[in-house]
Amino acid sequence: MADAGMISEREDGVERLRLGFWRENPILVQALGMCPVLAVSNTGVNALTMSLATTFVLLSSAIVISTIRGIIPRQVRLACFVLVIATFVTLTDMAVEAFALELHQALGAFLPLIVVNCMILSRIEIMASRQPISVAALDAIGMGAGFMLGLVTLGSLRELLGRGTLFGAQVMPDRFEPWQVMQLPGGGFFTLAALVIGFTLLDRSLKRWREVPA
Amino acid sequence: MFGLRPAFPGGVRLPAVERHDSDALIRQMAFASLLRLPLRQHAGAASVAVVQPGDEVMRGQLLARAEADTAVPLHAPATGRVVRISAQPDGDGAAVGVIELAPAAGDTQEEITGRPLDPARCSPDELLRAIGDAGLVGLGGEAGSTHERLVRARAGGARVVVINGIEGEPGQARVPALLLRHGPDVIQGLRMVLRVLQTERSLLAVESHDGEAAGKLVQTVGADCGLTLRVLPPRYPQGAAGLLLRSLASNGADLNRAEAVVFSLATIAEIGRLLSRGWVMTDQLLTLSGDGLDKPGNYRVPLGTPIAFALAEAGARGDVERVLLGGPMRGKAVAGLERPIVKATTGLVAVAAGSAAGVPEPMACIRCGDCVTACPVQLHPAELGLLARRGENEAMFTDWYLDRCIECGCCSYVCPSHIPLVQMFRAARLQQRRLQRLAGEEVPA
Amino acid sequence: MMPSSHLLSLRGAPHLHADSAVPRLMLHSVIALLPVSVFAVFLFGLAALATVAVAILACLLAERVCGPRSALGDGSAILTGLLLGLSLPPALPLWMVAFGAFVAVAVGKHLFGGLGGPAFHPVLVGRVFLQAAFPSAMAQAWVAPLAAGRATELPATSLALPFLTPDAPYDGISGATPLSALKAGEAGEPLLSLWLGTVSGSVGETSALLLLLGGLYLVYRRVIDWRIPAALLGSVALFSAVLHAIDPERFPAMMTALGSGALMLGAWFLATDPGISPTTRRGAWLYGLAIGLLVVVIRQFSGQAEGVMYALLLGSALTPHIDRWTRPKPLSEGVEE
Amino acid sequence: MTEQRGGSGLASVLRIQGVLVAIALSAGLAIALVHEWTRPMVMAQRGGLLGDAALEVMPGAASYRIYVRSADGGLRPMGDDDTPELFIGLDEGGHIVGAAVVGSGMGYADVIQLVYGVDPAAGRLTGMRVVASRETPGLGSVIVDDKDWVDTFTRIHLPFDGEQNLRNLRVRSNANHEQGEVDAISGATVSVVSVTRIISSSLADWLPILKAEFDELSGGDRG
Repeated sequence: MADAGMISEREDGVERLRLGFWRENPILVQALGMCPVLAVSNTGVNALTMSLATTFVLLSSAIVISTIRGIIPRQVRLACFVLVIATFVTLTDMAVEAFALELHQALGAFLPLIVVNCMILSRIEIMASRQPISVAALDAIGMGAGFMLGLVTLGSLRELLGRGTLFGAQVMPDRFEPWQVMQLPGGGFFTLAALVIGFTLLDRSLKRWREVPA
Repeated sequence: MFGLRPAFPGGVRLPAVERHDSDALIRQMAFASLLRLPLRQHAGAASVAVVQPGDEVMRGQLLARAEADTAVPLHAPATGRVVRISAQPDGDGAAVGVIELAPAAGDTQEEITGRPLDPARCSPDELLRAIGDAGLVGLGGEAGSTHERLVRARAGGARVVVINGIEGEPGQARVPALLLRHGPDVIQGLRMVLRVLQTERSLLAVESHDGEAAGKLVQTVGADCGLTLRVLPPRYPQGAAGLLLRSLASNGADLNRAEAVVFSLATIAEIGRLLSRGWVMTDQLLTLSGDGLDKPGNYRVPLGTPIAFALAEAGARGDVERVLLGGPMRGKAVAGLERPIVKATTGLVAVAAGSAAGVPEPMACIRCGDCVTACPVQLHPAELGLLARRGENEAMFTDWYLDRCIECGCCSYVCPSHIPLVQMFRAARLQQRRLQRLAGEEVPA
Repeated sequence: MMPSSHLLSLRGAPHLHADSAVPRLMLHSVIALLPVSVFAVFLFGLAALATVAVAILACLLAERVCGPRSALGDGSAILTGLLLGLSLPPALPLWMVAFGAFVAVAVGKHLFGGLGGPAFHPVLVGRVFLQAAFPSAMAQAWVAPLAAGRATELPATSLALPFLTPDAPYDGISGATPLSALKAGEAGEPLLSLWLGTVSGSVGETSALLLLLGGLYLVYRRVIDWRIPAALLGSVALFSAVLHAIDPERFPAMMTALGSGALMLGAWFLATDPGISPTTRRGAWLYGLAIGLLVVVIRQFSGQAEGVMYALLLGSALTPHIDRWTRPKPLSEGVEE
Repeated sequence: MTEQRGGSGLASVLRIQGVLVAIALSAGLAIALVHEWTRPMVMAQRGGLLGDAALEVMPGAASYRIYVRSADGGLRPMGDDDTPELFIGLDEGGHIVGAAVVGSGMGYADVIQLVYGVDPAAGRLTGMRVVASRETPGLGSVIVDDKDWVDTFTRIHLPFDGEQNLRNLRVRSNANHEQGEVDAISGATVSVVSVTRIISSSLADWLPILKAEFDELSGGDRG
């Protein structure tokens, strides 16, 4: 039924869920989708909205592509993927604009730009177009959660240091001097670098910790 | 300044040279009890021994014959007996034959006399042959066969003889000695070279601290052989021929670089001194310097004299820690004091303990570019140093022209981080030469 | 008696070395900055002293934490701290000073591989970080020159608790530096006090004259390449003179443009840092010219009153390219004998 | 690699096109449906943000009508796809009490969008609110946060030269509001100048239109 080129070994969905969240984390390990990561991670709310939107687009696209993976001709598969992804992005964009105009303004052009988020296209190409719906969906959820983990951590940190608040609530002392640079793209770069270092160290020590009893 | 400017790029200004009357002194050095004469003493092919162990030889007698174009004949520096002929490693580690000669004790050691030549009456070819037979090599550092060089210069149409009166290394004082003590020899030698090349034009270049001595010489005798004088501001390494020509050209000398041929003052003087008396090359004029000597100065040293003997004669103290063949900028530190003075030796420096100590640890390159400014051939030592540290020798040659390095040491001299740049370059070039030799040997096999 | 061979030390040529060494270069730079530092303390009192001292201490601490042990002695951390301290507003909370100094050395220097590694001047990295992180403090922490009581007490804002905004308001002199006053359309300082430096401004950026003298000292000592400040100041003079000729109303005169301490500090002490400037002489001219042009463009056509800092950053980004364009062509002829 | 699995060449091409067209059509349909559904909500929200600001800068206004410039240079009520350009303020009784114009231009960091109220008859501004900006927090953001400064815009008169031509507003410290001068704020030079420039250039565009149309509009309203 499917084109021979599209068939690959069936993966374990639960394993994919785990991998996407941690070991193959799209932001902290694979460094994918850096454009929205740096641009809209200035506050926790922005980061959360962005990652929810991205996860929604990824999950819906993965389900649709996985469903119709048998009829997509190999030669035009990219065109089909982009068509489906773009549709869901447009829907998301319109929905956010309708229900949360302020958020829509804060996220600016980056909401429509989810179309070109390389993480989505790569998951569709690697997983959704080759795996049954259940695996594709679990993978999308794992990756989306991983994306959210990275982005929300980044956004919270930047908001905390750059504004002294967390998801809009004041948490730092009243006279805290905000580090304005954290709100600028440059601060995004710093924080992301620090986060990647921290993640790598944490992952390494976790591994060591796990190996000790064994 | 004062209309004079060194006009080659880079170089360094070394501490100013002051001349004293004692600089013009030349002392004759005694014979050591054993002279060791390598069959290759210069840049060229080895010569072939014509004596056997046990032979009695007279001072000036032929010991080894030149067979290749680049070889020069070797003569006995002293009357005595050939003790042994053996193969020994030379400075670069290649084996070379060495004639060991024991000077006869109590002999008067007079030079055997050949036919004195007068440049005005000899044919150019006769003179050229005599220069070859005298075993002369370039005495300015390059040390190739003077005969071969003249042959090439004549074939290349050289029109101007440039006498290089610039000390190759700081601390040397051969130039004032030659100008003041060997003036007539310089003029005779110049006449002979001009005759061989059949040209009239010549030019003497000295640095300003020797300007006075050179002026005297040119005034008294130089005018009748068309010798003009150019005094240049001091700058190391102005003695390098290519840089000297650039300096001359931009200091107003009417000079076509393609037509010029450069001889060191010492070579010209030696041609005149030897040929006009019918002598051959048996000794070498050297400046022995350094703070490890009690009697530093110019010495006429018989070829084959062990370094240890020469140093002792110059009053070496016990605390000499390092001995350099040549001078402080380019000189090789010697490992063994038994090595002999040869035709290519240009100087000897004995460094006392303490002054050589405390070589600072190299620090990181701060990319100040001082080495780039100092490099007289306009290489990029900083970049080359980086490549050398990464072991990317290939790129040093293909992209950054290491093959053009003259190893003058300016980069290492100026580096504020004390990075041994030229030392690394030498190592890289040595390795490159070995690789090429390996590749070259594999082809015929 | 003669030494025996086995006692000889072997080492490759050259056996001479010029009298220049990295610590010596650093020492001369510090000496050149002393007059302006003394003047700063005279002008701003304890505030200047504390700012500079804290900056130096924080740099040393960062060097100790991030760098190799031996590097403390080369003097570069002290120089970085001194330069940074001099470039900051006097009443800046001291915790910000320390923070910026730490960023300068830890991020600006050691993240790029330590001495000789950074593509951007660590001082500029620290300064830009502070500017970006705490713009309102950096824009307001000025004090009036020669204020009474400056020798006995610190501005209240200096002593703010770490990471907190100071309780007391900043003095908030309107148009804190002479150039920003001009930019805002206020009357400029008289030319003489501008050059002498009896004006408000960063700790060590008030007296163009003293900085100029310090720079000339460095040139005299051959620590810096005179071409860089010459080209930089020359191009600022040229471009501002041209602009002033076009519209005297809008653009300040040449001597006013040159009389900025920040420009002098940048031209003589920051732009000349060997690590960020080109290695060739031709490159030095180009580099100075480009930075000068950027300074004028940023000052006159952007929101910034003073563009030296950003111009220097952009200029040092140009350095590798300038080095490639001006790479010397090796001489080809043989050079022996 | 040649594609042979899909049967004959022609059939394969047809299949490819068919699938593409099918997907595209379903995508278009989905988008159209959602657009229909969200459009009214979006329009309501959009008018809201600007409209709230407009009410604040027109003293006495309780509601407004939104207009845009028509192709012939006059005014027409805002359509579905337009962005608001001019608000005409109405009081409780439905009488016209003022006008608010939407202006935008480059600030220090990004585009500043603002609404300012103007009374063409009296020749003065009635208020100003910045609606969207990304000025440096703590510095340029005073154009939003500094209530005192924002309030001065209710007092600024339009500057006219001798021949009743509109001059540009200017920024000065110790400004004379009667002469069309705006107060400078130390540390926020660019943002302040930007706001002033945006209003000046917008006024130059709008004042003639407002003068010409205002009487007609109010007349029509009263009539």
